Amino acid sequence: MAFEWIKIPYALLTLFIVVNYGMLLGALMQKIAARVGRRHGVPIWQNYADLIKNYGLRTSITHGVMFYLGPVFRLSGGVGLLLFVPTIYGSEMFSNLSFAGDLILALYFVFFGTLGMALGAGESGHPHAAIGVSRGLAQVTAAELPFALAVFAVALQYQTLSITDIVAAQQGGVENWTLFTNPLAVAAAMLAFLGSMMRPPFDVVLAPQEIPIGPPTEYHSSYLALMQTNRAIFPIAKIVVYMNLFFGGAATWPVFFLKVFCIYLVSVFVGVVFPRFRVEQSIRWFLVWAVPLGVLAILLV
Amino acid sequence: MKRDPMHFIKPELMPRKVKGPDGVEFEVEPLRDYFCDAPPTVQHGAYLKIVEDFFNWARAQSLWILGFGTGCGAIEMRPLMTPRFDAYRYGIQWRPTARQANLLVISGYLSTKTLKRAIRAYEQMQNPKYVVGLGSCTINGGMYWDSYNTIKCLDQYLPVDLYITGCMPRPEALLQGFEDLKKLIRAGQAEGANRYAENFTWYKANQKQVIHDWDMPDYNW
Amino acid sequence: MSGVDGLLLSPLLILATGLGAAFLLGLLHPRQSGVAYGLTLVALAWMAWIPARWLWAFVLQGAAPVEILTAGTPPPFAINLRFGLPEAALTLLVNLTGLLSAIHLKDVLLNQGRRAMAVLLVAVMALGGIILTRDMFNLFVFLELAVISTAGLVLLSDTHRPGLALGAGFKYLVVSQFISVFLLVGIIFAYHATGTLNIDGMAEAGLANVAALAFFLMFIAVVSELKPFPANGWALDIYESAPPAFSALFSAATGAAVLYAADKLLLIGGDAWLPMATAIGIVTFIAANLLALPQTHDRRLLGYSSVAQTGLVLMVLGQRDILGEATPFIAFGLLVSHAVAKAGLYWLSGLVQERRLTDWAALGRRPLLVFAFATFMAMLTGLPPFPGFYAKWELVHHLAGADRLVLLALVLLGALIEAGYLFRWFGYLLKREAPGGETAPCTPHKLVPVLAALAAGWALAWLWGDLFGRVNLLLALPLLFALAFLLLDWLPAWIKNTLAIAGLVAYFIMTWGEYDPMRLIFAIIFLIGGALTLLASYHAHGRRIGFYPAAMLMYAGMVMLIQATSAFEFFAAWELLTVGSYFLILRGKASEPHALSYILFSLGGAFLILAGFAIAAAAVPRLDLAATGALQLDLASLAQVAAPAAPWVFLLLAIGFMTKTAAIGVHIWLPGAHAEAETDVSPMVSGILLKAGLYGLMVLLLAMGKQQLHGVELTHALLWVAALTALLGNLMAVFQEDAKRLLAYSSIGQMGYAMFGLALMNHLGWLMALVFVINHYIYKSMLFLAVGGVAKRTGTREMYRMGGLIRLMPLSFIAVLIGIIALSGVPPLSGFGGRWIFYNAIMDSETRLPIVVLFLAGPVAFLYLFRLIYTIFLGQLKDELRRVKEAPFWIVLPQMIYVALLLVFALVPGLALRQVDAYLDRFFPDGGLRWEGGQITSQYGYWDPIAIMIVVGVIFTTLFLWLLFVNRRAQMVKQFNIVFSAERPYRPETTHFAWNFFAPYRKALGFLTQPLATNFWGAVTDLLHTAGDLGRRLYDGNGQTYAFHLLAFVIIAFFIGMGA
Amino acid sequence: MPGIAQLAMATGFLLILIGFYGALTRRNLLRMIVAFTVAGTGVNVVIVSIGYMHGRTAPILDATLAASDAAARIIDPLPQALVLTAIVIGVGITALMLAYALRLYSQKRTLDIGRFTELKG
Amino acid sequence: MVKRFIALVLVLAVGGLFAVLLATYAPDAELNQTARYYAQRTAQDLGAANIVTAIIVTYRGLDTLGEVTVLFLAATIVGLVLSQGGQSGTPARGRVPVGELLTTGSRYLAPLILLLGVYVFVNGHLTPGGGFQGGAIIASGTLLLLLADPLRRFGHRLIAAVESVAGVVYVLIGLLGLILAGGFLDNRILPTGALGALFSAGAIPLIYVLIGLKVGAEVSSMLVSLAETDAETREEA
Repeated sequence: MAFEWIKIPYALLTLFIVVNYGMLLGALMQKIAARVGRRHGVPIWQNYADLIKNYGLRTSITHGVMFYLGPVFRLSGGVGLLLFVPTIYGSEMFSNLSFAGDLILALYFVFFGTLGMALGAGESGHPHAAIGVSRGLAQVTAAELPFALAVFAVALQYQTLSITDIVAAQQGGVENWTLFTNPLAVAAAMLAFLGSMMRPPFDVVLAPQEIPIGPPTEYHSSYLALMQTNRAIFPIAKIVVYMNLFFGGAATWPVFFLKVFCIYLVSVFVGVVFPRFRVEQSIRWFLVWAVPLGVLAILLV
Repeated sequence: MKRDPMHFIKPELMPRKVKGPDGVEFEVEPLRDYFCDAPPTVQHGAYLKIVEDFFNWARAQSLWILGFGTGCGAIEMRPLMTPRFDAYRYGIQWRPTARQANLLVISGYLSTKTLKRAIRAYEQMQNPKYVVGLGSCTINGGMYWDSYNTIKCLDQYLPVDLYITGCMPRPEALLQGFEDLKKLIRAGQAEGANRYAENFTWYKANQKQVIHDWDMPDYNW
Repeated sequence: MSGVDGLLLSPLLILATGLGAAFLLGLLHPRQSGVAYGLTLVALAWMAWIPARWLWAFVLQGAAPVEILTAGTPPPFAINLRFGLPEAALTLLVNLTGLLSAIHLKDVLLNQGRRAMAVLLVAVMALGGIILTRDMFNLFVFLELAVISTAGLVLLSDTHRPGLALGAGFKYLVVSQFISVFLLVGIIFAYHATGTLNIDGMAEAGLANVAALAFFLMFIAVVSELKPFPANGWALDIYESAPPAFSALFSAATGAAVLYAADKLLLIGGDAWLPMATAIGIVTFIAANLLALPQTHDRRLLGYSSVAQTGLVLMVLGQRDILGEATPFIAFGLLVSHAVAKAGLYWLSGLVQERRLTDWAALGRRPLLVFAFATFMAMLTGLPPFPGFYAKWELVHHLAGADRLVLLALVLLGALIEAGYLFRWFGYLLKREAPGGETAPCTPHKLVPVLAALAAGWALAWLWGDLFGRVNLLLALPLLFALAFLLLDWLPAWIKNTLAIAGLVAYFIMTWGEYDPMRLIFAIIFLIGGALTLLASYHAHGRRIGFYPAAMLMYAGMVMLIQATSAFEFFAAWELLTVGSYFLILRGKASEPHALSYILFSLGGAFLILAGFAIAAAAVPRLDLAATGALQLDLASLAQVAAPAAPWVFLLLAIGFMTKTAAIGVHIWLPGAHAEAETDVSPMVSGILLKAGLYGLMVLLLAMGKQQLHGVELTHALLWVAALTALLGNLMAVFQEDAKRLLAYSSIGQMGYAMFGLALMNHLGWLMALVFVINHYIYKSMLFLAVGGVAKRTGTREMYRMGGLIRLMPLSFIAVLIGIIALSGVPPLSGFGGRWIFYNAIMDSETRLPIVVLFLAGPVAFLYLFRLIYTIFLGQLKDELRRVKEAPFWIVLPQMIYVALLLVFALVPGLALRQVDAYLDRFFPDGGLRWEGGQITSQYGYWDPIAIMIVVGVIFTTLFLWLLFVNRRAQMVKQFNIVFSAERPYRPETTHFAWNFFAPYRKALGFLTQPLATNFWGAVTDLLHTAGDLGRRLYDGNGQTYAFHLLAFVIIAFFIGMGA
Repeated sequence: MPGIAQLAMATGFLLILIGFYGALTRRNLLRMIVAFTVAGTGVNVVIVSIGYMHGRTAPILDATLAASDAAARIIDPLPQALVLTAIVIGVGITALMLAYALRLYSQKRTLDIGRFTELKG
Repeated sequence: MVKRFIALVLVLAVGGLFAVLLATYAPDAELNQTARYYAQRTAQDLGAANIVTAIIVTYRGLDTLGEVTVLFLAATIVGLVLSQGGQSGTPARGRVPVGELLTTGSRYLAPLILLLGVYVFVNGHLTPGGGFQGGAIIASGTLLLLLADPLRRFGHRLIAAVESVAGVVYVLIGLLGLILAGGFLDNRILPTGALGALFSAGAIPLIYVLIGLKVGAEVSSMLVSLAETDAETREEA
């Protein structure tokens, strides 16, 4: 598992694929959500247009160094999370830079982006940004607990912390997936997944009207462009972790695209139906429904 | 500063003496300390025409409107978000903050008080930015042509790229208007921001002539 | 033989000079009071010189005790006086106190005339008589002499209301009448039964049943002189109204003499009467301390304290049967500490105008007097290196050896209450602002006794160290280094700082070879870490009186802690660092109540540890009694503690150590203590001191391993406590408005994590604890320094009053940024290492539920960390802070060093952890880590810190360069250029969202942070205070009531005593 | 049959009890002092009664009592020596208490012990 | 009322204690060892006829020294207490004129009382009585004089001088005993002489004279101090 120079181009390739897939998948999901509202929905390439427009904007302002670095932290968090987790099982090409750390690294690297973004938003001086961040952090403590419990249950079940070993243990047929061998853990994890995807039941952080899109309210032009690239990569990267842990990982790219789409659909499916939770409601919801599942998962593994 | 009714400054913006934690007294000048007063500058497009056209295509395709309804036209903009007219299909989206918007729609009559807010919102948007005026009120004052506190000709205060006529144009007209705007953008003629920067003093003079309690820097970043 | 048998040195001369001088004074003319005073001093000096010379002969020249016969006839038929070592020591104590009191009373004596001097001389002579005489009736005569002279001396009251003293004197005479009746009846019937009046004669004759009643009367009379609990109202009135010098004499000298008389009586009574003496003694000790709590009058408080100490010594005499030959060492240790300290405090009270405790703040400005007060207080509460400490150690060990645990508990409880009101008083002295009045003019004659008592205190400390046999604390190099700073306190602060740092580093270089890898980590943190933190102390100018001795005392304590091999050294070091840190914390401006709660919890914990060691020493099978001595319990031999006692020892020691690491329930002292301490003290106390508690837990767990108590696995319970501490510590930190309190609660949380690691009892659990120890030291010291620097510049610690300081204090911002990234465990930095090892450790831990609590505690850390950095550095800059400068250089420098340390530890954790990982294999064989090149692999996963840092670094820089390229011409704007829905923010204060930052979170999880522990401990203290108030109502000031109390006491003692 | 010694001792104890009861119940200082003197006398009576032996004479050697047969004919001299000291001490303390009572009276114009309760608690 | 009841209970309890003592008391048939020693050895060792005096002055000399100090102390403190009182003495409310019988009687009786006192303490070692009794008699003489003429002033200086000299000499004799004879206050520093003679029993008579003078001086100084409290004028003691 040592580092070879060839891994860099392979990683960039994975990155390229995932960015584009993310853009398209994002637009597709928006279209699906629109169709639920009997609207036609945005064109599939809309994300590209928005991205290029934002990169193309000629002026921008900055509130200070930390404000300037916020999006950089955010995007490097997304890219890092993607690269630290092997996307395609079995292929040396697409095991990215996962030699650097195992499941724990992925679990904690999620916070790298969040922290950076929070600091950037803080520097903007906008009260709405701070309110958004405080809601986001408050919600994430409750949302992360079931996921951590699920991850721990899986680690206990397979007696390993390295993602490739976990995926290896789930090969050979659908019945070997963690979904079926440890359903409680997967249930807890999926509930936690809803909380982390910023979709309506739990999107009080980016509430568009109440606090104009929360933390990124002061971000624009190229900063926003970086964030949009991250919004393309980060969900996919998170879903890759879920896929590897709970849904048997992907041996080939088509399987990868299918599974990612299905997992993403879960959050969209729930998102379009439910109204928005307040922070204490979402915390209570997680502690009442998701955490017991996680605890059972640990005890019964 | 005697309280001249014409140039009234709110107390929180008046310069004041403040004592620091180490006991040193110093003067705080809010208008100078809290706000950046750099003037806007003309921004040239990309060097290569092909790149600029490409960017213009992207700008046209993703028109982010600032949620800033002033007059009666705002009610016409709501249906665009509904399934029936669905502006999203054309890449049009509403953004709550001026930073991220690039299209300001002045939807109807504009009182001097609202003009001050409109100017601030316009100036907080990033170059290139476009202004669309709805209805006759923005063209020549419309039915308020002789009112003492409405803006008769929007063009003197903000660089307007497109007017959509109608005493209040229906959503279809709006969509058509936006299509025309897209053509302008794609053609590269929607350089309102640069026009504003070039004759910035003229615009500013007109604005100050109408807005009396001018207690903000010339260009609101 | 030893040149002491000349007439002039004959012990009888003590009495003769006293009397002769008293009568001679009569001859002098009233106007020659100067000459009279000179004569009195010479007489007292000579009376003190005789026992001193004899003591020298006894101790060094091995002289034998001498019998002095009067009237040339053998004892039973005439009065004989014995003069052995105890008598010599006691007479020296009495006469010296008399001499110093005479000096203190110079002006009172001069204007009262020669009669007062005569009364004083006779009083001192009478006490000498009580000690020397071996005849019962003669003892009665000298007792009556003492009573009358006391009543007379009380009248020399200097209080502006002379009537008070009269009332007290009369009450005393009323009570002494009753006592003399009982004593006389007792003596005559004892004479009738045994046929002799000589004490030794009576002892041989033995007292059969009838004579037992006679002995009871004699014994209860002498004990009533010792002011037992119900019947001591009169004594407190005397202490309150008498002149301080006399009270010193009354409490120190009379107490000692009558105690020795009681000891002689117990000789007669034999072992049957010991339980009664113990019972009276312990009841008096506890009750007097309890009643002292609500006192506000300083001399009455000292009165209660001296009554309590006399009760304690009586209890020790009562335990003569189990203490055996250690009785003199313990009894004298306690008695001498009490006498010197109480006399010193009374003489000090002579220097203060007002009589309220808070008025002693007037002494606050005199370092020497403050040092004297601290020494006396330390002697009374039995802190090292004073005699009381050794005595308490021996006493507790013997009590545990004889399985008298209730008594042991009561002694420790009483000592804790006493420590309570004494340290509260010391807090008033240092922190309350002095009332207008200057202290009484410090004329030399009032100062000399205090300084003499101070010198005596420290001399006794050295003496008792030698007498203790094993280790004399005063010879320990670190302690000497700390005390040396006392002498250097006049130097400017920066010189002392350089000396301190040099000392710490030098000591580390000298001793680092002898530590095993685990202790080496602690040594590095205590010494090198301490030196680093001391760098921040360069920012202070002036002399900083009292800072360096206290700091060095703490560091000395900590170094001796890790070098300790025996239980005694460990406990002595533990108390040294507690005292040192208490004085350090007390330096904070508003830190008085918090320092008090800190010292009380620490001392409570220390007493638990003492009890634990004592029970352990008793339970260790005595194989090599002779070789190591009964009380030389090695830390290692904790393992062989026999079964029934082992879990209890584990429980006691664990709770004791956990009071220092602020586990939940005993954590309420930490926030106040760490927040209110000075800028450069907070990092020391929080970053370094908490590790002492952890080290204690490690030693305990290594020695005793897993213990079962009533089926409950104790390490399992520790696991739950640690998890709860982590969660509640972090949760409480989230809702704090004060930055330093936030960091203090965060320390509680981090300590919870470390304790959790220890409680897992597996290889990686301990490694995680050590990583946390290192990490926590680095980032907590950095954060405390940063926040301290900001607080110094902005003048406030409230976070919502700061904001937007990133432009003005960039270096502090960088330090806090790195600090919070490390603390939150986000990958590139070292916090992640701790978390990674934690995950590997819990993989094979058998209990799973506490882990759920800890998982919740993890993300909560993000909340308060973001709140810390956002509310201080980001957001809106307030008007008054616009001209704030960066934190002083000397506070920023250590922070930058810590940043570098963090990065190095993040990149190459192996540097610190590799040896200790191998060392841990010895205790936990399986589950170690493999360190190949950059990669660290465990049984389950792998982690490559260098690779992570490079990958993250590369991604970050490329993206940053891409943003720079795309976003070249960004326009720098000011704080109000924000999209405020097309409006303009009103003022910076209202636009900076900081107050009650996590309001929704409080609605969701606020119920977990109810102040249960604070309410509980508040209730305990209120209970003690109300008990004290109820008790005080017993003394209604009426002489007759006191007589009732005495008779009731005699009757009750009779029924209980004779019944048993 | 209770001998003279027991009779004397009983009266001595009775005097002590009367003295105690007087001291405890009387509020006037002087009456208390008198009560204490009574108790003191009681103690002295008891002490002397201890030494009494039936049919023996006083321990003074003179013409009628030769030094040789003193051991057989005299009563126990020691209690008498002790009682002398006890009396003197009793006098000393009583004098002191009287002086105190005088000063207390001169200070507050009252002899009621209940009035001198400034020092309490 | 409750106080009386409690007092009664307590006193009865103490009474019970004493009752036990009384019941179990059995007088000795024979002298115990200490008394027998005194009976046999006093005559030949000390040569004092009055055994009680021998015990008081020599055998238990330290007690007596203590006693004397008690009296000295009491006198000093009474003087101190009263001198401290300042002018708060009670105003002399119209002194009752002293009866003629008392004045003449006292003028006649005083010297006789003084003589009797001196006789008692000079023959202390022979006949019953001794220093204390003699001193008390002298003091009663002073009391009589005071009663006769309350405004009579006694030379405080004289009384103090007598008191101090007696005390110092007493201590010196004690020390002499230590140097010359067997121990402190041993009376054999002077020849014990013939039993029953005036100058016999070594230093005992000398000590008793000193004690007599001292006790007389002290008790009378106490009486004088008490008397002076209600006198208007007070000269410094």
